[in-house]
Amino acid sequence: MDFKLPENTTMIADTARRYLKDNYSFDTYIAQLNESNHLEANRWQAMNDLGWFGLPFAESVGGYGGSLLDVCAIVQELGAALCLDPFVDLIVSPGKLLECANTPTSLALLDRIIAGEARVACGLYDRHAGYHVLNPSLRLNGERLSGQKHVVSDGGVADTVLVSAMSGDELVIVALPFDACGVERYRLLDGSRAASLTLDDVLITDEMVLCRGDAAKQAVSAWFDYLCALDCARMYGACREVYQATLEYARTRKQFGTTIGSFQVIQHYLVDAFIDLQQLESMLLMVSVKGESANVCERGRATAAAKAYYANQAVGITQQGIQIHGGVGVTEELNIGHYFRLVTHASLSHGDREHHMSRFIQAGENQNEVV
Amino acid sequence: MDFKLPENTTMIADTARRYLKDNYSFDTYIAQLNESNHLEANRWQAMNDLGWFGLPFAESVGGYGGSLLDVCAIVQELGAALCLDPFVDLIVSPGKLLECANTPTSLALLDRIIAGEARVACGLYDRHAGYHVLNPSLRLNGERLSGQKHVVSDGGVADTVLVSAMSGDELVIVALPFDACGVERYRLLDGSRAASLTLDDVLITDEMVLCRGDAAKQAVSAWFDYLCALDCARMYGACREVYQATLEYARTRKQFGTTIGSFQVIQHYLVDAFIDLQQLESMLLMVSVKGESANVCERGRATAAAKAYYANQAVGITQQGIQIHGGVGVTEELNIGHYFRLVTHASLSHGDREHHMSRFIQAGENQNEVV
Amino acid sequence: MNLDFSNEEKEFRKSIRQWMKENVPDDIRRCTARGAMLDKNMQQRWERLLGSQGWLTSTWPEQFGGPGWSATQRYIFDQERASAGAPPTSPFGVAMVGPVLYTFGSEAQKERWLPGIQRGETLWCQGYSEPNAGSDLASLKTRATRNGDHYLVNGQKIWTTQAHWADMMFCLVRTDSTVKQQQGISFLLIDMKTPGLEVRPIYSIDGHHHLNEVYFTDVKVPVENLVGQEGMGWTIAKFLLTHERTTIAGVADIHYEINRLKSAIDALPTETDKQLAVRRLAGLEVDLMALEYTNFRTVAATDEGKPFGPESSGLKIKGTELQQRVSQAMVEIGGLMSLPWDNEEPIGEQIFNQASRRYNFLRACTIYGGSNEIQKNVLAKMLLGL
Amino acid sequence: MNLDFSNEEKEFRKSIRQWMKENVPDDIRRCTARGAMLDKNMQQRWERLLGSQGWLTSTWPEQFGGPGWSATQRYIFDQERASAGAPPTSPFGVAMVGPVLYTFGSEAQKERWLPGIQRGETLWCQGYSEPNAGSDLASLKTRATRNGDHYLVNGQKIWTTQAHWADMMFCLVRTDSTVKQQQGISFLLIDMKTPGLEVRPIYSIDGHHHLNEVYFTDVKVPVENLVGQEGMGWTIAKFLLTHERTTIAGVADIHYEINRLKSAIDALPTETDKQLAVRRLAGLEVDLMALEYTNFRTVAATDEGKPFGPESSGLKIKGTELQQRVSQAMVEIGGLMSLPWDNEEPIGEQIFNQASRRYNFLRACTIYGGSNEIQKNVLAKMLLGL
Repeated sequence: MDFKLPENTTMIADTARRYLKDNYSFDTYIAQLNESNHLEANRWQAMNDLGWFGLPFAESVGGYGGSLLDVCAIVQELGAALCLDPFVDLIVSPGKLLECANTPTSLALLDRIIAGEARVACGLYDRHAGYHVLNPSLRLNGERLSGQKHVVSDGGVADTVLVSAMSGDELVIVALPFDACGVERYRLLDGSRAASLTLDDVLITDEMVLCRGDAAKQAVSAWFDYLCALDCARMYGACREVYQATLEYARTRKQFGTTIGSFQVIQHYLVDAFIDLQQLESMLLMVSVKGESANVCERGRATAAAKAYYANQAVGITQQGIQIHGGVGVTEELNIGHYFRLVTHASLSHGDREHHMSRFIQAGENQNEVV
Repeated sequence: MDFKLPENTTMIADTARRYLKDNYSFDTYIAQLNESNHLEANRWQAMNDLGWFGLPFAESVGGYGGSLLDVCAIVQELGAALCLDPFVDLIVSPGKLLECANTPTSLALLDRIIAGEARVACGLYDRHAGYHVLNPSLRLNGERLSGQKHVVSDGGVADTVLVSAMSGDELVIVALPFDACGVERYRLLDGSRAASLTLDDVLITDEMVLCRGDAAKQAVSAWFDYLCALDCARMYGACREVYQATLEYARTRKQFGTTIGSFQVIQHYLVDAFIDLQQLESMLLMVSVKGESANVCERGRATAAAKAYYANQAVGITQQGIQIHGGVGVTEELNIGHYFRLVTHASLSHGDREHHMSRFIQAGENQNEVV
Repeated sequence: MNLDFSNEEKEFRKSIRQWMKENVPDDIRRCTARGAMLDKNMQQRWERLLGSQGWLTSTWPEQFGGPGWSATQRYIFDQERASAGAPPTSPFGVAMVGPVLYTFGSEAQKERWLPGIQRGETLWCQGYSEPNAGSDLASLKTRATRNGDHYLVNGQKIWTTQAHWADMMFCLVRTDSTVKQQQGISFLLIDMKTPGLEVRPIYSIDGHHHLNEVYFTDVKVPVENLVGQEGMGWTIAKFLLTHERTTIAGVADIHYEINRLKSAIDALPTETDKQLAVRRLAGLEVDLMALEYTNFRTVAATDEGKPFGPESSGLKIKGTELQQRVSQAMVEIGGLMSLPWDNEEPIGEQIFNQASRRYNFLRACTIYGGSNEIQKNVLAKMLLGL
Repeated sequence: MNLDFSNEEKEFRKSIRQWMKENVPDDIRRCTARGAMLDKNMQQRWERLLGSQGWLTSTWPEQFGGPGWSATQRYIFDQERASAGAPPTSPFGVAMVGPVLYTFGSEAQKERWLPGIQRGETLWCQGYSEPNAGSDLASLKTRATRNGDHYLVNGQKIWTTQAHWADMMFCLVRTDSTVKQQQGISFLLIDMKTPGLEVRPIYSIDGHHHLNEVYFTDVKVPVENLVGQEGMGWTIAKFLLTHERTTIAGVADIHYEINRLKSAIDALPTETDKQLAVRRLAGLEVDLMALEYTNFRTVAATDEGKPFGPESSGLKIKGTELQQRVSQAMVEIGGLMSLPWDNEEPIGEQIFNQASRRYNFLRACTIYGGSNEIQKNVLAKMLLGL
């Protein structure tokens, strides 16, 4: 076994960290929070220049063949910086779905994403289906698509959306223009921009259907696992910062004539956070590798375990971070509360703890059958 | 509302505490642990003299009309003293079942229990049915009774046992001699004596059947709730002692040149225990009243809540008590570990946490229907 | 031993329930049911409505305008208030400065200030915390210098809830820096409109404006606004900390929250989702029951005239933890439905739409009014006799 | 980045697995599967068997008789050992006094003592704790007075695991009470059969005899049994505390326990009981996975020659907590089946029959070897740079 990051990944991580340090401060974040358009032209171009747009995708489909580990390295830094640039929402998420769908139409659209030309979002969730992404409530009846999609993360700017729907018993993935739907845009818990879409007998032509049946299921399932791993990376980046900031605060904040870090209860909190952070890092490394495993069962088990674990421990670290910071921790002025929102958000997007515990149990049962 | 114990109950509690203080030390307990007969003639007679044998039962059936609250007061002190005298196992438990069965035969046997003449145990559990006492695995086919009963608490001395069985779809309660069964006697986790019974086509005459059908169900259900409340009382007595002993230990035990009670982490543990103990007391008062409520749904909800709560918090207090005591806490020489075993035992007898959570949910649903 | 309310208390409950049914304004009821925050107008309308009944100051002795209710009645009132979907009232006037005034204030001060509180007309805020005096309150630095018939106040307060709504602030200030920390503190009443007093908002992580910084630059406060003597500030602050509060555990509002959550479970996608949610809720309900019966005991003890012990800190600790756990459960059970932050139309159940804001807001409840860690330190001293 | 074992490591695993299959004695395997404690005979047979393969001292450098395994190989060995139902080996000789001897001992000491440990022939125990020196080890009082060619040892040790089995004890004694506490401590090897040495049993709350008190009355210990110099005892003790242990988290044995528990779920009464147990177990498995991958990382780091950091304390804390949680789950899932204590015939699944004893036994694992609270204190110092 070898837990050293490949040199290339380390370079990607370092570059991301440096880029964000130089170009994205807490003030940038606060300003971006209030924008309805989260695609900031200069940084977007810079990310393109850094090669991030092609990184997540195989060379065979026009990407640069980066691993999930590489993408996690970037997403971790985006989380650490609280950065709201829609790299995951407009590049990785739709791109992965298109790559997994792997049809001429889908790959053509992926090309345009990699080139930085297309603004595509994924609409795989609706509140009726919840996290059960293989059973969306959107219905394709003949050529007509009807129903709703919720929490479509799009940075406030997507013009195309990939939606999942049931056509009879069959799952289908369809690409359609945003403006074919009724759109309500809003902010999410983590500050990112999203939309609810209402489709009312929207006409769907054959070329808009990217794939269907088992192919669609497999694509959505691989996409889901991939995105779960990215959630963990994002949470890890946030937790790392919360831990560091809290440790620093405990070292310097004075109350009762001494630093609060001299109180044993605070010390033990910090030790618990340190240990938990280590374990979170271990789970991130694990899921960064297994989250794109060819063994579907292993992949599902890994992402389920990681997301379930993060939903407990990562949330716990940020809650304690707030508690130790006291009053200032619950204000918008300090980053701690924003990390808490980010982590809460990421712990709920793509499946909450209970959902992933159910998946973990299922994966264990299947494995017993298979192996 | 009024949470003052009635004067009578206070008197009963004081008497029990004084009696046990004078007659039952930790050494007595250690000696009794190793006896196979837990019925010590002098103390048994004394308990009879104190009126405990008749206390739990209504005056109409020859008892002294004590409330569940009164019996809880005694059981709490028995728990606090770690006393293994089978007052609950040979008096309260069989007597309550007989009282609830409320037939001439059952009341005649109850008379003999109150008079201190009969040694009757309850065999309502077997490991196949687990805690589902309305569905025992013992079968009555015609006149023949077959199957097993486990964890029949009898102080090592019962000669008669009340067992539950299914006769077709009907629950029946049968009184039969111990020696009609294959008997294996052993100690339980809390140090008390019990037996497994194997019945192999045992002949059951009509007069041995105490009651059947709905009457049997109602009797077992009332018995079960009553015993759940006593479990809580016993655990409370134990936790009270653990808390006091731990507080005293923290005040006096020196390490690193100071008392361990001067460490903030120990202080917060103790505060948590103090607060939890208060809530445990509240739940005990609640269940001591509602555990014999005429409203079956309220009664079940109360005992389910109390047992579920105790399974978390009472166990937690004793675990922490051990941890703070350190090495000496895990030895047989100190009482703390014995309290831990007692509390673990009582948290599992008559339903563990999960079983009672399920009952609590069910009671809530029924209530919504009924009220 | 009796766990039921008396017939008189049941009658009282019935009458309050009826009144709530008829009088809680619809917009306020809807706002609470959504889990949203009341604005100043709603909050004040509600408090004035209670004031008009004489119920706002239900904890006050009759001689100062209380309705003469027992602790049990106050408890019942609070239950009915919460289950009718009406908000809790602001504590600063009614529960804090009011009791200080009728205990330590001069006749003139009582006459001047108590009626406004009683009628819900004067809004108060609390000037305690300072940037470098959070948990360590005694180290506060805002100073008041006597200058003829007034004090000149200079310094800064922080975390001042509702300072932007308030007419008046009660404030701890340092009047003497030559004596021991605690002895140099005094208790002043300050008009929020006094020149030199500036209120700056602090936004909380629920996105709302509850808190403020308050800056004092040569703020003139008449000497008749000093409560008690100079140097008595710490005594008054301690009095307030131990002052009886039968509703400190928040039981009534936690009940309301759990019931809201229960009513939304049917909106979850699958049977499994529903079952898991029901089981989680049941765990919270059991813990609430333990808190509730402990609370009942303190209420009953109060009615017997027994002084409050450390139980009251215990209620605060357990109550705030439970509030946080319930709000976390609501967000997590809501799942996707909890993610939108500022949408007009909730996706799914109304209650999940504000759940994450409430969850954020409630992170503060284990911090303010003395963090739970500080509460435990204090309790430990009492228990261990240090 | 590679989470798989190399082909060589897989081969190694295969060969160990095969060996375990063929060589773990049936009675020992059955004993472990029941969750029961091994007696001295079984424990020693097992250790000698490993010794005969040269595997008992797998952590030792080759020059002192180790098999030359990498940390990964040792980890794999431990996994295979546990999943074959074989017990862990006693740490006192192999993991404690052995490394002390080959690091600090004289040539004569190495020659005399290492072979017996290596072959599993000499059983050791650890004489550290004293009645008034538990967590505060440096305050120990047992003293050794130089008297010609020997020391006279007087005093008392406590919590001495396996003293009643042991041939030898390594012991911290005070040789100088005029200097700073830590500086007056020396490290002695004591033959358990020396006159004046008395072992008294302490029974643990699992009902078994693991621990002892050891009394010393003018016990003569030859000066050649002093390791290092007089006053070096504390240095040696600290060396041992940070000494590498790739299996400190207990991952392999926790896996074994969880698998045992899984296999027993079918014995539960109802479908609901089973589902709830499965869900509880899954939670433990997820936590174990986090521990396991953290452990993997330290193993990989060891093989790269990187020194252990505070991670090792973290593994101990999380590992012991998880062991306790798993054992508690086993008892609670067993329910009724866990209640019998000393019955011959288990009621239901074998594993539940010993579960409550194991649960009791494991309460000690967050206490011994420096309680988790002490571990956290030490970690805090490192983290906070105090």
